[in-house]
Amino acid sequence: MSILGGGIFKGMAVTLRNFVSSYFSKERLTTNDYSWRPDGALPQSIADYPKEEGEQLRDTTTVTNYSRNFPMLLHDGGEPMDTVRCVACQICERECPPQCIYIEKDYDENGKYIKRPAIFDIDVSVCMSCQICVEVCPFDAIVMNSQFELSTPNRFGGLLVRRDDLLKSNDYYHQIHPEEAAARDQKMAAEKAAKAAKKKAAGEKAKAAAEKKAAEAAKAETKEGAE
Amino acid sequence: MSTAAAPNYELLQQDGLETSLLEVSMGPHHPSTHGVFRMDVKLDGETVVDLQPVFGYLHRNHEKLAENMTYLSSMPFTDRLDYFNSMSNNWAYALAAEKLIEVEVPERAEYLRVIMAELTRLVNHVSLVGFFINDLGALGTPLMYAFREREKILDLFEQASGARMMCNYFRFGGLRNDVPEGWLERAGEVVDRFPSFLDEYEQLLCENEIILSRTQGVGKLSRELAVSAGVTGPMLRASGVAYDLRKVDQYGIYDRFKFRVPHTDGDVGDCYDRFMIRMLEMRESIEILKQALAGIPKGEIMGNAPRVFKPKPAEAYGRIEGPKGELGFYLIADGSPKPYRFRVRPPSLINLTVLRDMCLGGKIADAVIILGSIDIVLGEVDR
Amino acid sequence: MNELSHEPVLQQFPDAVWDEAAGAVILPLGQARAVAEWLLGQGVDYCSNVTGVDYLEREVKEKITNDAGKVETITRTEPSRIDVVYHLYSMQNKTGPLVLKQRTGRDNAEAESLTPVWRSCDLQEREVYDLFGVNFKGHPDQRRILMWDEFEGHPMRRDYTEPFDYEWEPTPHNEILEKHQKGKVIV
Amino acid sequence: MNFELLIDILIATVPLMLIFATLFAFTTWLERKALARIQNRIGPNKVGIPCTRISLFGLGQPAADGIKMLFKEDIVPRGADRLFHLLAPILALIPAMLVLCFLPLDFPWVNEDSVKAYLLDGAVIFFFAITGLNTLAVFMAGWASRNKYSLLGGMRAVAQMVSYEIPLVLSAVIVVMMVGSLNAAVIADAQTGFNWFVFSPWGFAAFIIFFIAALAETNRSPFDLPEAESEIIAGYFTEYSGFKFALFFLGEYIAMFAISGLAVTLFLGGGDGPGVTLDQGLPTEAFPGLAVIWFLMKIFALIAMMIWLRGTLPRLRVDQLMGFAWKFMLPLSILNILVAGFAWHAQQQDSKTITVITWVISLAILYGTASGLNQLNRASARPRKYKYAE
Repeated sequence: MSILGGGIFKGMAVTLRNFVSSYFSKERLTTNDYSWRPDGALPQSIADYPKEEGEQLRDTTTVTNYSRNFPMLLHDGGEPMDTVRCVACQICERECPPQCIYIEKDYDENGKYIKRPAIFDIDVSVCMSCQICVEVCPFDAIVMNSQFELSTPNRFGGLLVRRDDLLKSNDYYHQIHPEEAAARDQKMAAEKAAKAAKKKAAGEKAKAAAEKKAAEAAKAETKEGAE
Repeated sequence: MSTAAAPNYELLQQDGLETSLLEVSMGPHHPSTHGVFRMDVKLDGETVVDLQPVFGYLHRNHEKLAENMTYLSSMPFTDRLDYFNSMSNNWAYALAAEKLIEVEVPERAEYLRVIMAELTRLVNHVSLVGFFINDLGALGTPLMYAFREREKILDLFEQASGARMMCNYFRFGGLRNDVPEGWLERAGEVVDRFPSFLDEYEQLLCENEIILSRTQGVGKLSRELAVSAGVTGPMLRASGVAYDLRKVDQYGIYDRFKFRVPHTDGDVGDCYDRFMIRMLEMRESIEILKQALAGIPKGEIMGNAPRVFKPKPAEAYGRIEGPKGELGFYLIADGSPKPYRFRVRPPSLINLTVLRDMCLGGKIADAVIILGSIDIVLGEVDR
Repeated sequence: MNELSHEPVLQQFPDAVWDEAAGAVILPLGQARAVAEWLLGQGVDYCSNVTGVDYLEREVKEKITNDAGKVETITRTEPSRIDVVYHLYSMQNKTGPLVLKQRTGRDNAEAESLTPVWRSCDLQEREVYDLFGVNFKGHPDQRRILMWDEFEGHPMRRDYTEPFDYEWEPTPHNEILEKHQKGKVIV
Repeated sequence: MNFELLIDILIATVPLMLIFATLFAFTTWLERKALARIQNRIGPNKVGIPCTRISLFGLGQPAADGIKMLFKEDIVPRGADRLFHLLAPILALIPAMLVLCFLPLDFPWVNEDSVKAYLLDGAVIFFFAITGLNTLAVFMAGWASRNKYSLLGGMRAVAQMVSYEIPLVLSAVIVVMMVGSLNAAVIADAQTGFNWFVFSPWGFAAFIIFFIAALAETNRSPFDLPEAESEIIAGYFTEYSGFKFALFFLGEYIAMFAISGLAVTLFLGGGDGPGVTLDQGLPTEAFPGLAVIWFLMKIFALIAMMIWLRGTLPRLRVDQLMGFAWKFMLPLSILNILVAGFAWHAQQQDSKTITVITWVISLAILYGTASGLNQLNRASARPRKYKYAE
């Protein structure tokens, strides 16, 4: 037979142990382990988040290497719209699960399609940070930003992020997601090389074909001449 | 409603004293309905004489949405069904879609899927037990301990997928990305520390006289009714049927792991059994996790499935043993990039079929803990 | 898991049709309940999933081999219909699945309720009734489940169009409503 | 008008109200902090001295809460009975405040020969009579709110408080029997020199019963059914907000102090403690106010115990709660009176052997009865074994 109220005393022993050791052992407190973070610790700016405001918190504070909050458009440096990678193919617009992306293609004054977006808007209030747009983009033009200060006092329109605000340089991307950015660059370079090789091969092939053709023509000519 | 007959409570008139039943609408804003669930309860004093569950406050017609978008685009929405277990929801959907497009999943991805699903089970069960004891009135102490442990696992999810709850991590034919360096070791640490926490939890809860007398004999569910009502998951095993899809279907690579399925004799099937079965299942999950973490190979994590695809017209029903029960996805493809029909078989909703049968005749406090022991998430009930 | 063969069903009920493409047994009208009860007797004790599928009238192009042995493409019109799909398993034998379909027209859609056989159909058939508008004969408690009672239409039907602003309603509190009617409050 | 009497009364009562109101604020902080630590959280740690960055372990939190409560909108439901809705929190506070006068607190600044309520012959009875009013306030709140949850809470409160009043009083009877007086000061003085009543088997049992019944009387966990959050939202004060809610809160804590104070008076030796000695049959302090300090510290020990229990235990169900009162506490407390009576007569013999034998026998009887009653009431509740399928 167990002691009268033994279960209750056991439970009270557990809570007493927790009470006392919460002062001594960091293990017990709810959030304590930040060793997995890139910087190995929780920045004070995040710990005191609403109290401390700071630019460095707004932009570059990354939570993990895969953290994703809101998409951004990449450009390769210099004047953003000259080097923007997006060609306005609208794949992400179609694939976006909550349908929060609006894209219009850009045309020059002759009505000719130039490969860049004229309008590229993303609605913050609808976006659910799922990263599908990043995965379906064939041009590595859209990636996830980890910026989280997206709230605005402006209800109407303030939550619609415009193209120029979405544009971020590749350097910035390297800053917030170093590993992912490096991998992506590598992949792009490989693709580019493969493309170049293919182009070269195609060029050589074309050249060879042309030479062959020329040779044939010459042959025919000589033939004709001979006749 | 069908089988359980409500006692015939007419307006009672005795010696000029006129009394009537007290009708209370518990929910949709009530601290312990686990979301926007509503129970229309008729009370005779404190005794429940009738109870009607009312659904639909969180209905967003997920199925219709999914019919209007591509297969891949539905993946993030499955996270939002049962927002505690986004990883296993992903898996169920991926399993159904992989039947349509027939791709091979690489070995490493299969192992990671098992690891993620079992971590999810730990998250779900540990917080369910916390919520359950909270429903019993324990002012959140077990819940806080549960959330402390859950936090560690959510940290792992965040490192792997970039998000804590809406992980969106599984893809058809594999996973979205490999886990970062050192992740497996950290997961191992969390898994190794978990049993000591469970010991403490058991010491705190399992012998407590108040918990014993509050939960034992409350909300009995017979084996026959449980099977007929399609109750699945820990609730079914608490009613005495050792039916676990990990053993029955052996989807993924569950045939490689050695684990046991805790169940009862089926003679009681009350709230205490449902609570204890979950406690025991966590230990088995830890066993699976240890084996999986030890045996995980290196390699690719993504098969050669295309991101956007058009499966041939076919039907597929994929189901997994989710933490709450059998989670099934029924897909009909018609050759277009969008599913023709997308159906979720929500365990939470179907387990609620027996809510009324279990609650009748109990006290109002019993109704609350019975609902807690069913373990529902309204995102999944209403979809 | 072992397969649950559909052959015995076809043998027992010759009117049932096996649909190879969908992998489902299409039940003859009016026999669904009998089939279900027979299956329950055979140990198929667990009905996992119940749902509806709506097919609009559509033109199907089919390649068939004609008598002369040539492949020919013909166009035929497939009538509109609603399928009520049941996924059955056996818990005691650990076999499954067996897919049953009840086929019904879209207008006055009606099917037999299997709730008396398997309780798990209860809420799911209510859901099919709510979202597809299929009437279940013999269902003990057929009400809307996810949509509200006053809702009109069945949103999961493929030709359902959302009304413009069905969610708009003035706030029910009397004073505010009065002010609203006097034009003092912009709702 | 007798101004001297008026001033005496003010001197005796105003500090009492101030001290306990301050202690209330401190206790809310203590409770939040302790519960947080039990739950492995940190608890309030931001609010300290205004306009500075000094946080003082969050000691400013009660003040911040109080200010917030004051400025919150006071909402009365349309169907509610406005008068009784207003009266209920006041009625909850007044009796709790009133009974503080009956605690034998010898403040050094009070005149030796001025009015002292606790010297009343019958202070203990008066105490129980006035705390009984609390039931009325709670039911008034539940009824006047016109809310079904409030009504359920009120009903639960009435049933619970009336039931637990009986074991509460019956366990106090033992002390009254031993001392032969209902005068709070006499009871406290009788225990000076570590002759606390809790240091005997029957006294200990009575103390445990008293403490459990006190938990139920003050609606503390695990008997917080009238305000069971997971079942009936907030019970009788579901419809209260702002300052009325704060009054309820204050009343509840003051009632906690009062009932703990009575427990200290009856069982834990009142103001007795190291430094308080017996001099010619009267307690003498090493320095003025020491007894008061001991008294308050004992109250806090009991309150800490209540917090600890609150952090550990889930709540009972309504029928179990009533069963516990009528089938366990009541028989046990009646038996305890008999045991105490016999033991008292046995101890009159003034023989060590007889005393030891009495102690052992009464311990055995009490523990055996408690276990037997426990077995009778909850025979089937025990941990179970589970099976595993491969």
